[in-house]
Amino acid sequence: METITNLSPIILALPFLMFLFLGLCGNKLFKSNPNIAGWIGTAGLSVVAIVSYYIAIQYFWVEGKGADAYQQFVLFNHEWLKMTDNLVISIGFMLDPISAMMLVVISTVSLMVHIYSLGYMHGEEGFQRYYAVLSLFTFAMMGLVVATNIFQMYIFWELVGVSSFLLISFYFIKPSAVAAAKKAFIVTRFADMFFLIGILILSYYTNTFDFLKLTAVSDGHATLVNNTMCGEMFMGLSVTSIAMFLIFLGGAGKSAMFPFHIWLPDAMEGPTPASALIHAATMVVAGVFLVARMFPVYFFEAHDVLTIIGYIGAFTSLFAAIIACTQTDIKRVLAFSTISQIAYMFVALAVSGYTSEHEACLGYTASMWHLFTHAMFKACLFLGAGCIIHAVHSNEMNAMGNLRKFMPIAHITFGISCLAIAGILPFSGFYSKDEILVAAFEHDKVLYACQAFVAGLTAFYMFRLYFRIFWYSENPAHAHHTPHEAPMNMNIPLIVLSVFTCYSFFNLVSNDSYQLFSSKITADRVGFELETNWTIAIASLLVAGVGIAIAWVLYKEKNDKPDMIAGKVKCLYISASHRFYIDEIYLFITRKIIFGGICVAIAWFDRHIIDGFMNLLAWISRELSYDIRDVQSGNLQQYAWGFLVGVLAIAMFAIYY
Amino acid sequence: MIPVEAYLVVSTLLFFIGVYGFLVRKNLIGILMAVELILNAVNINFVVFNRFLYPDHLEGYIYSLFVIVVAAAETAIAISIIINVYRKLKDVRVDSINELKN
Amino acid sequence: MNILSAFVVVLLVMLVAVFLIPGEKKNAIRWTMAAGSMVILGLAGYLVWNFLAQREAGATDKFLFADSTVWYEGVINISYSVGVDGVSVAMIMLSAIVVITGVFASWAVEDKAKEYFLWFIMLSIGVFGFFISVDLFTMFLFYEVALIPMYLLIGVWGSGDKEYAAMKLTLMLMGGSAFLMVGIFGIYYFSAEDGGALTFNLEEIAANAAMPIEWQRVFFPLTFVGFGVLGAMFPFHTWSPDGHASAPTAVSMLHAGVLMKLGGYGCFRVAMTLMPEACKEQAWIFIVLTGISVVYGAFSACVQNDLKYINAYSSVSHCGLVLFALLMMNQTAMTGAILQMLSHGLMTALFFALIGMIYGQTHTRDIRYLGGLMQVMPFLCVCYVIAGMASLGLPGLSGFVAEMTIFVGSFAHEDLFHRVLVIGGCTSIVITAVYILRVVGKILFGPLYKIEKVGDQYNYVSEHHGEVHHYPLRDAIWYEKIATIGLIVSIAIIGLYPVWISDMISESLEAVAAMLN
Amino acid sequence: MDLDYSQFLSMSHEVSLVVVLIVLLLADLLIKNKKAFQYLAIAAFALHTVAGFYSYTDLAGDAFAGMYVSGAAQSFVKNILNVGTLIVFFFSFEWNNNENKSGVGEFFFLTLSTLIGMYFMVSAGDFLFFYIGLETASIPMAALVAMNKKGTEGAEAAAKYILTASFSSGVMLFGISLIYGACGSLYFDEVQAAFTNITALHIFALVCFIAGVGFKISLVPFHFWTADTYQGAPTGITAYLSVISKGAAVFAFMCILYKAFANEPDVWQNILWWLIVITITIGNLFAIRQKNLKRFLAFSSISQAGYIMLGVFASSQTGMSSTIYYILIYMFTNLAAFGIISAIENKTGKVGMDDYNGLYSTNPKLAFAMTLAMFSLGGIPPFAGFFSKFFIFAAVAEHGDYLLVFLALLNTIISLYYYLLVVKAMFINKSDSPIETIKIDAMSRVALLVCVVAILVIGFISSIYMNIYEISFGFAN
Amino acid sequence: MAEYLTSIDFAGLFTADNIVFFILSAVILVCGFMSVASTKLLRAATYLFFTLFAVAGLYLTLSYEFIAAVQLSVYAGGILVLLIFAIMLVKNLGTDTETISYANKTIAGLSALAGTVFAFITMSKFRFIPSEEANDAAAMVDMEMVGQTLMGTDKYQYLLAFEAVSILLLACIVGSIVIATKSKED
Repeated sequence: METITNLSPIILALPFLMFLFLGLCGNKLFKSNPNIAGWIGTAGLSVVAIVSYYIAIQYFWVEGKGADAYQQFVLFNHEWLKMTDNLVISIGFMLDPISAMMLVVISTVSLMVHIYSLGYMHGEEGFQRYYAVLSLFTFAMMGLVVATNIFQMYIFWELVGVSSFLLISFYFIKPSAVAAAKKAFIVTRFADMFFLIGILILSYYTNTFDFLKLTAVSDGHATLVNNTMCGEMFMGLSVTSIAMFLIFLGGAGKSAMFPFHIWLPDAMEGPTPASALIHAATMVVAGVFLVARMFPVYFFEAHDVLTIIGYIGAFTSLFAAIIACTQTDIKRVLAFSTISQIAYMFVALAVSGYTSEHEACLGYTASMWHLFTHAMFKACLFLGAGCIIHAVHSNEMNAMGNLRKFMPIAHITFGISCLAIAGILPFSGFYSKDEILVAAFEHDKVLYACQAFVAGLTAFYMFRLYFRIFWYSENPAHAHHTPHEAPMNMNIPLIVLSVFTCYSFFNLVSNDSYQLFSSKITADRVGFELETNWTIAIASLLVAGVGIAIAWVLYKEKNDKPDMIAGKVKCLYISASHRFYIDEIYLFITRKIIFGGICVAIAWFDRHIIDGFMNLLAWISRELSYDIRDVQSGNLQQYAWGFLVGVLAIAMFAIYY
Repeated sequence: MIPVEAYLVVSTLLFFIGVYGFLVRKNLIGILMAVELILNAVNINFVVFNRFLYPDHLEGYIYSLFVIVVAAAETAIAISIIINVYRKLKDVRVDSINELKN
Repeated sequence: MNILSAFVVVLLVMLVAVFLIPGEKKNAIRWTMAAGSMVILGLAGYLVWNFLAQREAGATDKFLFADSTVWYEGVINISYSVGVDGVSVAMIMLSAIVVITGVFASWAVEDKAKEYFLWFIMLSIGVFGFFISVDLFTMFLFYEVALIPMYLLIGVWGSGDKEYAAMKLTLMLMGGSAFLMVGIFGIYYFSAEDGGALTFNLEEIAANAAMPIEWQRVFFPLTFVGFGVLGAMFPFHTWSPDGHASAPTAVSMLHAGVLMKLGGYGCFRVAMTLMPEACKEQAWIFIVLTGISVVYGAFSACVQNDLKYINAYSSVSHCGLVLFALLMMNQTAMTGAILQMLSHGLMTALFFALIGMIYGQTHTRDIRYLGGLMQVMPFLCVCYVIAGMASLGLPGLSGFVAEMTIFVGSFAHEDLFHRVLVIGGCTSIVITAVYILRVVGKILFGPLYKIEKVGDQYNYVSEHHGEVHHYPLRDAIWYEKIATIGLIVSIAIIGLYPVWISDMISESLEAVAAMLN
Repeated sequence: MDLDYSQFLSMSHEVSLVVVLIVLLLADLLIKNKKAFQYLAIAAFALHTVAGFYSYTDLAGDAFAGMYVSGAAQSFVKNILNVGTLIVFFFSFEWNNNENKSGVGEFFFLTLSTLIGMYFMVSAGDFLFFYIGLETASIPMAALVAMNKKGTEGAEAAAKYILTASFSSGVMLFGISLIYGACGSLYFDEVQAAFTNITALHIFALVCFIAGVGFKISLVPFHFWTADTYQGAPTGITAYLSVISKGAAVFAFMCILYKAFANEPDVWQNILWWLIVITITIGNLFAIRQKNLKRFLAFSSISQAGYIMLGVFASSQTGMSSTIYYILIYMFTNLAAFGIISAIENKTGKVGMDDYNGLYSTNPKLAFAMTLAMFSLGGIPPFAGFFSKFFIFAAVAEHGDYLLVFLALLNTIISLYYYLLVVKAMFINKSDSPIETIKIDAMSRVALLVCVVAILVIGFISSIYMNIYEISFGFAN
Repeated sequence: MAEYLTSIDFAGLFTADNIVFFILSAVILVCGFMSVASTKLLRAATYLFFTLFAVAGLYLTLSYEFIAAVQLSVYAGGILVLLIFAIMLVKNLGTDTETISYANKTIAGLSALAGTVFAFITMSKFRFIPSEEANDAAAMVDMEMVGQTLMGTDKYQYLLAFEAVSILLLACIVGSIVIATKSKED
């Protein structure tokens, strides 16, 4: 235990110091050889990864298990800002099953991305800056998941936001990248505002920020919240529900849930490895993590919100999946797929029970599991896509085709990951997705039906992607510009991540690994025995198979069937390829209404009415000054007349007033 | 006996005749003459008040004496100034001293 | 000598020294300024350290380092009284930082440098004098001393429509002080029960609490509005955009960074502390006004095209937040308000410094005609991004600390209406992000615009009345770097480790907050 | 009959000034060298001024059975007037040497005559003596105004002045005669006793009297002559008129209101309230657009008169002390401004505000002094003007009329605007042909230095105001 | 009204004193008015002379002989002569007729009228109580008393004013000379 406690600060401090070091002196020190900066960053992150693994392992297998449940350790908690005696923002380190798992996820993906970037970003202007920001992101993400209080989480929440901004705008000369960065930041910021308001409401009633206090459960209630907020109403709604819904909205922003999803596809303007890390594996699941963190409160005190989350998740996953089917930019396809998969996780949480007594109690586990597996295969997909883009210098599907012969490693790893995301046995995606479907089935058949359909869609569009890239017909441009395999330092991460994807092969060795998640990561931290529901598993396999088959038919080779089908459902196709015009609606609201309407009106009002009033005062005195100039006419007798009238008027005033 | 008010009526009328003259006279000397009327009206007041109301002391009496003296001094200066104006402007009409204004 | 008076004395010595140096020896003047402001900064640092040490040792007086000398007596009781509590210490520290960075930011002033620095020192005297005073008269005196140099500083050394702006700023601020002065008289003549000795001493007035409520109702709004004008409270804020836009760099820095803080500080120290009952009654009016300020300033900033206007409106928004939080009248919110003053002072000074430095090279501040500066002057632009991040409340920089303390504190208000207003205020954090990113995206990022590259040299090309100008561009020079780095370090220190300063401030506010509740 | 001529000896200021007058009359006959005569005159008057300070404490009480009243306050005011007059002499040195060569002796004689008239006003204990003082102070002034031989302005100004002055003294006399009729006496103390149970007649009389004195102080609407006369008069005389004459009149007015009309303060306070508001506002509004600096300062001095009257309005010991204090500071400040204008006018003949454009680049010291004067007039700390304004407002606030304070303060914004216009002209405006660098004579320089030092330090020396407070007798009740 | 008229003792009005007073008042007012209304300045001066004369007469009826004498000698003998000199000195002034616009006259007249009415109203509010000694011999003033009053230093004696006015006169003489003497440049 002591070792863990002593090591834990490294996880936060090292990336932060790395950020400062690379950010402040990276440019100067490594001017001649920027790669050194990359190596230093990677080395630093390796240390972090090792420590994270060590801590996670120690926690799960040695220290964590208490009498009946996993314990929540606060390894350190430094007072950072004291608002009142009770409302204290601390920077601390909380170790519990989900944070330990997240440590593993983040450090793994981050390390892989660090290594990968050595090759991918080689020679880019601002290489040092890139690594500095990666370190910053790692720091922020680590801080987020180990937060001991909701405000610490908010702090790091903002920090991941800004590092995301910096990475998206990495190619700041490109206007599209700048626009995407702005969009990402502002949309998430907008959602963060709700998060903040939620925190304010929550802390106003509970008078604490502390997760341990907020999520403490006894007698089927989140005690503190129940005691302080139960029965408080605002405009006919339960205050608890409002607060928890607002907090969810914060998470929805980061996790790109409808209607805040618009920033994520654009965010692909950033360097691909950064997209893999931030916009696929880690940051975007922060929302899921947030809901998981506050799960007891949601479950016991705001179950209605949980239901809403479920439907929002289901809708988003369907919505994103449909759009994904029509996109031609491979990173966008992946982005919509990410949205869709994260929505899955939300659905899983929404349908979950708290303890094994409740129905669908495996939802929570499934959600976290899916988070884990998704992080790995999606990172792998993105990195693979990076290799491809690196090779063909384009994001568009049309520039690709039949790449399997040029890039075998990318082909295999990409294929494995596609299988995983499609939920094909025996890859990791199958297990996690299956559990989600089981939970949904147990809880709500509608959700189940929706999610099952989405599973089919997922399989379809992922294999559409796969076939379009690696099969299909060859792009004639390749004749004079042959795509080639990526360098080793880019391929190794692909391989490592695809190994993680295949981890279920370990199941063949031992049943323990199948129970890995259900025994350790559950809502009540107690653990339960997981049993495969084969009915549903087979059903979902079938659905996925159908999806793959359709993709096979349509995209294995160049043919006119896809266009024909698109022509049949033209309306749907066009609106889906335009992402259902959500961006346009946003643009209309921001440009026309907020900027063109409110801001311009206020600015006008300020210049012409408020300032105009001040100027009017000045103008009046000036005009008055000119108007009365003739009083001083220079005529002696008028002076005397004024004198006389003055005397009379004053006398009358004094007498009669 | 003639009441004080009767004298007051005379003096007040004279005073405002003087004021009227001051306001309408077109040249500076005429204005100066109007001032003399005003001062005479005041003098009548002082004398009458002294004579009828407060005959114990000669306050009003002496005051009117001094007013006469001061009026003389004032007139002397005023006339020399008017002559000065005439010398500079070749004109003593009120309208002519209208350079300084606004 | 009392350490507090030392601030004023050092500045006076600087004033005399600069006065005696002949105007041609510009470098001598600059280094005198630098040395003097270093001393000031040192004094301020020593003050903070000593203050904390004394509090640690258990000093419980409201004002430490107090000292008082009778000045006028009998007919009117004025004394030169100084003393500081946590709030004023924070403000003094802020002023010292901004002054020294301001000196470096004005290093490039060539035209009438001597006079410039003379007025600059005068302004500083006013600022420091204001913060150390605990006597209402001397406080007011220093307040006005700080205001008037602005006229010449803007009028002579400014740019654009400077004469109009200088006049407007001066008149509006003096208008505010007209309100204020009535309030001060009211406070003085009701400073003691009938027959007691009248006093200008803040502590004694607060202790006597002799002003009847019906008079408080009259004088509280006067005093509050009086200071509020300087605090850029809606609808008395319009001097701020014009004034800041026209002022020379360091003057904008000092004005937005420190001088506007006089407003908030005065509202708190004079209006609210001395007339608590009326404050409780009328707070809601001003809360609504300042709440409008917060959102309104932010929205206005979104569509401005002049960098300084953007920042000026952003100041309106941020300073609105200061008063907003003060009026919530609980310890946390007020602590947040003071932190916000501190934070806004530093970051807005940084903003204006950077804008000045960019403007000095491009000769335009219009964001429509700028683009891609990041490639040309990376140092300045990175600093600008940092400033922007501080402004939009990025954790780790000072803005976050202040805003969050304000929001949490204000939301603790027991009245629902107030809490709803706080939620309205929260929207500003989004709008702030919008206008900050708009600028960052427009001028720093993106491809070069109107900038040509000749060899290694970038030139800004501007057409003016058919004439084409080529202004060479460069990155920051050493003195500019000192100024910006100094401010960024201060912002980061507060942002990274806020607890000591927030505790220091919070402690001093305890009694006031208790009284106001 | 008991004739006690020794009473004249207690009028030390007046006697000493009469001695100076006689000396100058003789010297004018004997000394043909005008410069030497000036030195002598200034030296003699300086001696008188210094002597005035030494007679400061040992005098108290009345002479001539209450017709002449002298106390510490009166003595102090006379000393202020002396110092101001001395500064005016310093500033006029150059003008006397060049343009007024033929009338140097008369200049001094007339100025000192008016000064003695002001002494009488200040020390009056009776309406008759007051009236004589007032006329002595104003009639020879017309001659002084007419001494501006350049152009027609002097003549016009003098004509307007003397005629309106006689008109206003007519009105005032009418008022005094009615007061006499109603109260039966002209001694202030007896009027005080009788001026109760007032009727419309009392008020009418009072208003006529206020109008007459208001003319001297140039309160609106009795101010019309001010601008024209100030503009036309020689600059030294303008300074003298705007400061010394006005100061004496205000003090005398205050004494009369506080003594003779002490029983019915509400009536005249009510009147004064409106007069002050109108005066300040109208003065400011006219001053805004003036382009001639002398005329500009004339309107500024009208509004300043309004501010001075605030102290009178306050009707208390504080009111009186702050009035005297205001006069003191206003004197130094306004004299500094006029001194600079006069110096520049003597050298270049320019008095337009536009002529001052870019003055700072050529004459930094003059511009600096002018700036100080303008800031002080505008009431900007840390200059003396701030303190005087503060204390005078404090007096009104003590009296309880916060509304008046507020209105006056709002007006300071307008006044600040036009004072800043001057500063702007000197510092900010560019000029193709700025006033060339000029070297002003030693006398003016000394006087200017005195004024500037006074502007800078008076406020900080608290004993000045505290002493004035000690010697102020305040409201009779 | 009728009651009021009957209450007046009309017969008592026609005493010698009253008749003299009426005549003098009439002269004062009519000539006063003529002196401001006359279009020729010399005529106006003449009317003014009559007015001054009549005022002196008024003083005589009040048995203030000394002041009547001063009035005659200073005003009629001094001031008026000065005025006439001035009129003569200025070319054509004595013979020019001046025309005054009706607007001017109306405004001035109305203002003066308003003043008069107002003054009457205010005066009517006050009851002047004649002293009981007003008809006594004590009210008569002999020269010795005047002299003592002018030269005494007690209360109600005016040595100080007498001396003060001498300074005024001296200053006025000097002043007049200064203005009237032609400067060398002229």
